[in-house]
Amino acid sequence: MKAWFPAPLLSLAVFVVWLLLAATLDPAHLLLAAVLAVLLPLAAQRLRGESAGIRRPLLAVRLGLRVLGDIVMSNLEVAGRILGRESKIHPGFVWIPLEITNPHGIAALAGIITMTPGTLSAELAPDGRHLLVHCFHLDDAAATIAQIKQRYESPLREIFP
Amino acid sequence: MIETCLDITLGLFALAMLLNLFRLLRGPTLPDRILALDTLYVNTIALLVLVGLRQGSTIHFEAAVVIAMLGFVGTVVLSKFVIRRDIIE
Amino acid sequence: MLEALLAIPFVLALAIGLLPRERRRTAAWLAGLAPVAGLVLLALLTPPVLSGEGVRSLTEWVPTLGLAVSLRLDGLAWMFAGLVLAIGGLIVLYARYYLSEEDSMPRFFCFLLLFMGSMLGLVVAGNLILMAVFWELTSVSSFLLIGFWNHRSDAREGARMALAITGTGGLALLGGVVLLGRIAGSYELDVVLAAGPQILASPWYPAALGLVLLAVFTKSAQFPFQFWLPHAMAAPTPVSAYLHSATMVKAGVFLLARLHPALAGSDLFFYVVSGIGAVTLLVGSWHAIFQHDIKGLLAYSTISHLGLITLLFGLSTPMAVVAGLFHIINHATFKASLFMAAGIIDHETGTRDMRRLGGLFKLMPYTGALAIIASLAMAGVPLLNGFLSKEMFFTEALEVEGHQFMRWGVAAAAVLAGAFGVAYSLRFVDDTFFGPGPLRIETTPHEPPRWMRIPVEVLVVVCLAVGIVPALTIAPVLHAAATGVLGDDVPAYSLAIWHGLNVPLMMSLFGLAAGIALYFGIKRLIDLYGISYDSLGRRVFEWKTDRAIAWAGRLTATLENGSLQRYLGLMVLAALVMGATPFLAASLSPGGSQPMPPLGWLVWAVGVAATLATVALHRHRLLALVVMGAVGLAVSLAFLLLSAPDLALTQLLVEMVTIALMLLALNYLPEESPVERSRLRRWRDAAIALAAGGGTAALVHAAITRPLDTVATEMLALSLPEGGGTNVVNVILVDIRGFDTLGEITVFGVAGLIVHALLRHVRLRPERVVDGTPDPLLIPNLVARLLLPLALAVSLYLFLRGHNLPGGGFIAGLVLAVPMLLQYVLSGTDYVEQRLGFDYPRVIGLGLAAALLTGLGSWLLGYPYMTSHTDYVAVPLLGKLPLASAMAFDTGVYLVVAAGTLLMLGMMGSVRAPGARRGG
Amino acid sequence: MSALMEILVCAMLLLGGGFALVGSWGLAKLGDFYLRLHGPTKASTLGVGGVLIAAMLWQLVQGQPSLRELLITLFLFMTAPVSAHLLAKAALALDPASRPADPK
Amino acid sequence: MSPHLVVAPILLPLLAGLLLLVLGTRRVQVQRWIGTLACLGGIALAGALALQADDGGTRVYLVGNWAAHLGIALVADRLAAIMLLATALLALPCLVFAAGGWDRRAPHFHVFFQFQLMGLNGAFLTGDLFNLFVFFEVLLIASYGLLLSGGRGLQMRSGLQYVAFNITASTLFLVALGFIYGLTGALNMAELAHRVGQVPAAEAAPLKAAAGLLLVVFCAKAALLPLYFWLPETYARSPAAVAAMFAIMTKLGVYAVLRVFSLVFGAEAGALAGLAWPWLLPLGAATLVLATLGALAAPSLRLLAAYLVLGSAATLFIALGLASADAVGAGLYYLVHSTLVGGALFLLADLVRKQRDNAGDSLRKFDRLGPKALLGSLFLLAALSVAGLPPLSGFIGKFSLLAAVPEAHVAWLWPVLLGTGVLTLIALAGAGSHVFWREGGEVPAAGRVPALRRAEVGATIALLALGVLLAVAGGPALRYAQDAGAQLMSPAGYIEQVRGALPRPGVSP
Amino acid sequence: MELALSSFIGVLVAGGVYLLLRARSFDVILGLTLLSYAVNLLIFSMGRLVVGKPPIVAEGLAPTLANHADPLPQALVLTAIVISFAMTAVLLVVAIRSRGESRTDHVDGDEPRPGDGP
Repeated sequence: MKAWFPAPLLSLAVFVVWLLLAATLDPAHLLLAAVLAVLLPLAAQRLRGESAGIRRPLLAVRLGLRVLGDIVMSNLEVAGRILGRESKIHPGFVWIPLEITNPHGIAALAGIITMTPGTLSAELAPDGRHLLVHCFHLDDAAATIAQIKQRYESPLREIFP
Repeated sequence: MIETCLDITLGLFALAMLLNLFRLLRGPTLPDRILALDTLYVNTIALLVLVGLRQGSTIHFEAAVVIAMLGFVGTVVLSKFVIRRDIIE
Repeated sequence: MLEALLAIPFVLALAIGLLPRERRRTAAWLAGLAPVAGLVLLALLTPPVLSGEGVRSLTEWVPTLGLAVSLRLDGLAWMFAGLVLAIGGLIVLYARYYLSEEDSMPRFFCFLLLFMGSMLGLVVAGNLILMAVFWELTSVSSFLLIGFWNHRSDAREGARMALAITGTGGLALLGGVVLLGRIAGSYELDVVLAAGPQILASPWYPAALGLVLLAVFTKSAQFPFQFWLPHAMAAPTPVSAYLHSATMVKAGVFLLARLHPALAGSDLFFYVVSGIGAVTLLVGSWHAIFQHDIKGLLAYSTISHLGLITLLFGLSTPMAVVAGLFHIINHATFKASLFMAAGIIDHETGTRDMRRLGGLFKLMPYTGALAIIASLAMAGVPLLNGFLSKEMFFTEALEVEGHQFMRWGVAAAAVLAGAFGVAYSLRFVDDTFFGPGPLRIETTPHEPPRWMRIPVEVLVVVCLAVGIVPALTIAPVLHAAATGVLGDDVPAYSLAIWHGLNVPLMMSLFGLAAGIALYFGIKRLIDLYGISYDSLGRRVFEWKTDRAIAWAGRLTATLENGSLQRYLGLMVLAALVMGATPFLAASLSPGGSQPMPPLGWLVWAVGVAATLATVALHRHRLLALVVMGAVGLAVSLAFLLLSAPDLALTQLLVEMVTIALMLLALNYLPEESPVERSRLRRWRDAAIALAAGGGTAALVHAAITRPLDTVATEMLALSLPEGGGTNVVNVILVDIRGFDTLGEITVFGVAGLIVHALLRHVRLRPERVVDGTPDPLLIPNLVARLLLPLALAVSLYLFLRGHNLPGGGFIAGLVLAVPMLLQYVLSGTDYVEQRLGFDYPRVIGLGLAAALLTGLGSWLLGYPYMTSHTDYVAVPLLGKLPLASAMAFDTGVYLVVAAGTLLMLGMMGSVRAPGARRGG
Repeated sequence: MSALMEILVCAMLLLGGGFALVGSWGLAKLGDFYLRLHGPTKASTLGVGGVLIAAMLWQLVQGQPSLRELLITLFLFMTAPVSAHLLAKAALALDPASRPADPK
Repeated sequence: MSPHLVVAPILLPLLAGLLLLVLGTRRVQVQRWIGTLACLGGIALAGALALQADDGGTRVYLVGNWAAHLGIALVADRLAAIMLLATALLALPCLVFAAGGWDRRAPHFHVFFQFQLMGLNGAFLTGDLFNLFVFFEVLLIASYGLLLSGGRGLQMRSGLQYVAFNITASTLFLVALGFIYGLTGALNMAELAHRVGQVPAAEAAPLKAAAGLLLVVFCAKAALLPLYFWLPETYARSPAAVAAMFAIMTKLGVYAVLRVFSLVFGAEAGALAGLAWPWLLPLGAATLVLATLGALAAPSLRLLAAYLVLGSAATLFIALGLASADAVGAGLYYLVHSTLVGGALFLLADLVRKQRDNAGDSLRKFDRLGPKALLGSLFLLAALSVAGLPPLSGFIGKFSLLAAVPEAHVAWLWPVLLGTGVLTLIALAGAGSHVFWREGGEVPAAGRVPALRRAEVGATIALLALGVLLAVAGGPALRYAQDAGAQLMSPAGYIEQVRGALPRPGVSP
Repeated sequence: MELALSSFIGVLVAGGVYLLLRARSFDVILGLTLLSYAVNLLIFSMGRLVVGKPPIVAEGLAPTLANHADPLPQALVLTAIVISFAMTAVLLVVAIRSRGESRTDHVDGDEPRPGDGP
């Protein structure tokens, strides 16, 4: 099984992507999608290191929804700030120490940080243990760090052990 | 109603793109311009979808997918060049 | 038989040319065979010639041009052929002993026979063009002969000068005979000679005459072209003896005689030819007196005698023609013997300088005697052949009709030249054989080998025989030749030594006396040895050629200054001129426009602004590149809005790869362009650019506001029923105009190969190196690798449905290549190629093979190449699946595009800096 | 139902357009590169997302349900952070002074 | 004969090229064999086509079985056959010459070579204007590969100029093509000819402009004043076998002018008839004069050869400018002659360069030359031929051209043609006597100068021998060329046959 | 619309030509890229400008030019894009090789000396 599906989620993604593209549930396309779902990840696998290996899909979904909500809500906040006086904005950089070690987890975290407004992951420290984050409006660095760690990092640590 | 909304939204995006254009031409830094270009691409996606809705056709879909999927490649290579000069090491 | 006569020298020349250098004897024997065999053949051909009917033969060569190997042996040709062969034979014998060990005998005889053949061809040619052919061949082969001692600079220069002058004449001759042929309606000599009145009446007559005379005068070293001849004396003496007595220079007067019936008879002919002849006669004979080199003296003497012959032909009366022909023979005999004697002297003493010679009569009395007799013939002393023709000349000189000045002028020139002739002949005899000397000679001169002397003896005997008993010896020959020129108009003449005490005889005697007086007078009055003439003609010629070459060089360098800017600017200007010219005469009313869709202005604004910014920023290359990205986007958007989704997709994808390529290149180029110093140039270029842009815009506008009736209507209609696809663009690409696509992917594949060829194993220094190890870029990397299989899916999807909806092999190939590019960028070449290493050139080959073979499939069904076939294959469960050959073709496109792009990117990415190790 | 949907679609459209405009406005207006980076990367992305949702809803209304726009969203959300991340890195590389010291 | 004969000259080199690619680059011997066989095949195909075309017919091959005005029609007439044959005959010796060693130094040489042949053959055969562009690009890109592969130093610089110049020209080509399509709605040349003929005079200006742009493009490829300045140096710096192949490249431009402007804007073109000729005659003459001056001043043998090639293209333009069947026929004969001899001169220059240790092919420096007699005789032969001296092919070409000059132009054109002949003669005599007669420098130590390679000498001799053959067979050759000229000057038959060609029915979609 | 498009093409051509006539290889390449945009638009526009009617035939829609944009110029442009891309790639490589050989990116392979005229 592992040999055929080195990355089951990726295979699933390919399968779904194909069906979305073809916009049909035709048996022929289902078959084709299945074949591709096997072949393409296999082909790509040679380039990838190890697979992500997501553990808790439900948590992942919950996290995803939370992120979506956060995106919308804080976007409103940032929009307000953009439209407001620029002098009221206090931007700044902050290093967030990471506990998560799984590279996919780090990537996901960085992505989430970037997509949620107000923060932007700028760099992974060379040691891989710190993430440089730029904050649109940085009032309290410690609070921001804590919020990020609590809201996103800890679920990610469970998803990507 | 929906058509009016579509037109308004198109207008909003057009305005947004003009603002991107301003930044693209204005700079001042190189990343600014790259960013502006990137944003132009992103806004283009919406533009395509909107035009598609307006015309009732799905013909622009592929273009939108491709931009969404690969539009950032330009940004990546340009940034990489700024960072390392040698984009393929 | 005539062909054989002509072929013998050439065949033997080839045979000799292939001999190795050491085979001297073989070469000489073969060379001797040519004239002997030729003379035998000629003898066999003699009876019909003497009977007046001549011999003809015709072989077609280029019939559409009227060019045929048409040979014609009449009296004139027969006489000349005899001269060429007979003297040629003697020359071969002479040269056999003349040439030294260092000289390559095969090479010499090969050239000599080539020349002999060319001369023979010239005289027996029965077609004007063929005549011009052999004429040029004589120039070329004489070039080789004169330059035979090519280690000597005077030989090289002399040869080149001779070729330049006589070659020019040859091309003029070509022009002249083409004109003659046009007038007469044929190049066949028989026709042309019969068309004399027609030619004289033609408005092209002066031009034709001028061109032909240019050829004659250059070849026969007539004034003002005489200067090449003395310089041709750098040739080995047998060559000089041959070229300047019987052959090369005689070719000119031969031509004059040959075309006499067609060209002579006008005042123009009379004045120009006889005038030039008279001037040459005087100039040549006067200069001959002051030469110190024996061969130089003989050369100028040759010039003067040729002037005499030319003058005779210019006079154009039948008797003058006869006299001219007679003198041709006589001059050939005595001059050849004199040259040979000069060669013997040179051979024995090592010098030809008369200032160092003298007293040789004591040392080599036999040779001396022969030379003295020949010089007397040259001087026109009675009982020798020179006297007879000179006497005829004097007679004719007195009977010149025409302008008063001309009559007296010719008569005076005749007497003066006679005196000069006597003077230089005396000088030759006196300074060489008598008086003090020889001086500073290392060896003791003695008589030459027996066989070397024989040719001289033979010729001198001929001189004597003709001079004493002309009627028994030369009369039939002369008569035949004269008939060849004059036809039935041959006048009655008598070849006798004694015609009574008449004016010509008085002139002869006076000339003799005056010449003797002149020589001794000069010798007494001026220091003859101190005069050194530098040839003015040569100086002018060299100065002119040098100047011309220098000027040509400067002109070329000015035009081709190696500046791409100029070359491109000229192309743009040329396009502007060609595009604008039609509108000078016509104006065009603009057609109707469509309203602008609202988004159009957005695209327009982005496009125009970004274009202008690109130009404004172009010196800052990276900025310009970023801004240009927006231009590309605007163009793609324009395509999208204007109903071209395929184009938009392609443009977008190509844009991405192009930016990557440019960045890769920019790593090895300066970041900024320096300001160009010339403000003027920038303004000028801006003006050109504006004109080009404005012109293009106007023309585009004019074109697209006009109705169009296009073949595309049919394509739309046929796309689905015949092409089996709904995406008409794709059907056109892979089916209707699939052949274009085949070419296009070839271009693409080759481009990849070029990049491969140019960057393999090449080391280039990057403009700037950022220190430190590269950041692994973990986050982008993971995303990119995640994206890859999804992108592959999209790519396949676009590929599969391209026939019906936007997509297709090219787009799909790029959608495959771009995410791969991302892998290269983020992970590095080594990483990617170790894991996903393809032999990209081979994949390109496979892609091309897929495209090619798909097209070939239709041959099996009896259809033209690339006819598409679609079939439906029933598959259980899935139903019928379409299986179109166009799809297989598109697979080729897909492979080539993906592999080509990746090959380019991979190669560009794998260039190493000098000294860096791979993988570093 | 459909009227409601229509209003929803309109709202999504206008919301999306508004976000995109704000993002771009931020890009044009703000004075510091890192600030400018925030606007487009998320506001615009979200704006486009809004339009895509509107599109899907609209197609549902039209009776041609389609989820293909999800694909666009998926790719956009995957790639946008990467762009932002690299741009921030690029800016830091160009102006090392603005980079805070490495953490201990 | 098989109807597919018309397409075969394009497919054969493509097949060879991709075989070379698929087999890889390891074994040069295999590559040489593939290349040689393909070239031999090319000669056979071209010869067969030439025989076939001599019935005066125009063979139309509908690629993809689409009607000519829709799809791409290949057309084989006498002109196409002549060009194909000249290309094929030039190609084999060039390939053999390169197989003397250059092909080891230049990666992908054989692939590029085959693709260039494909491009050339395609350009000569196609009856479609856009397809002509595509094949132009195929051969151009292959020529970039040939020119640049294995190159270094100054070669790269002239390569850069060559590439940039040609890309610009191609861009202009596209512009012209766009306009022509936009104004007529067709791309097939016969169809275009038909449509152009119906354009009213009042509407003709934009189309004239488009045609003018097209003329600029072709003349840039063929190197006509003022667009030739890039040529001499580029050609002189190319590897010998490549430069020799380039002898046909300028002819391609001439061909394109001839084809397009005799067919589309030719006798049947109504308001646009005879558009190009008035430009070509004076410009061709001026180019000829300048090229000859360049030859006179050339400091090296290869540059001399380049100028002579340039001059031959200019002579061809004169022939075209006269726009009569005889003149064009003379031009076509001259074209074949100058291609073969021009190629031979480049090869010869390279042989000399290799034999003269220090001086190379310079005409300013002196050096000993090893095998003087052989090279000297070959040079003599080539020089005689190229200078238009009898009895070789150059003479027949020049003479037939002179004979075809109408009386109205004789007064100025003859002096140009004859005068440049004289100057060429002087230039060649100077060069030859310098290289082969004038010696200086040290006698090269044994072994320092490489022995002549048999392949290289053989290739040179073969080319010259072909030139001689062309002279000996001057009658039939010129007759063929003049028939081709007549065919071109009355294009109605071509137009009719192409437009009337029907696809074979019965293909199921 | 026609005017807007033709003016855009005109601007592209003007910009392209100006850059084409510059002395540095990269500028020339930029110019050629602009020119190739212009050419693509130009050829494309020769099928006349049509909004919202892609050349994809469908049932119920007569396959005529009234309902579809002209597909032929689009196919031509596709070919042209590919070819000009290939050419650009080659030119870029030649440019860097030329620079590598002569240490200058001047198109004439020589840095202009001070005092050289225009």
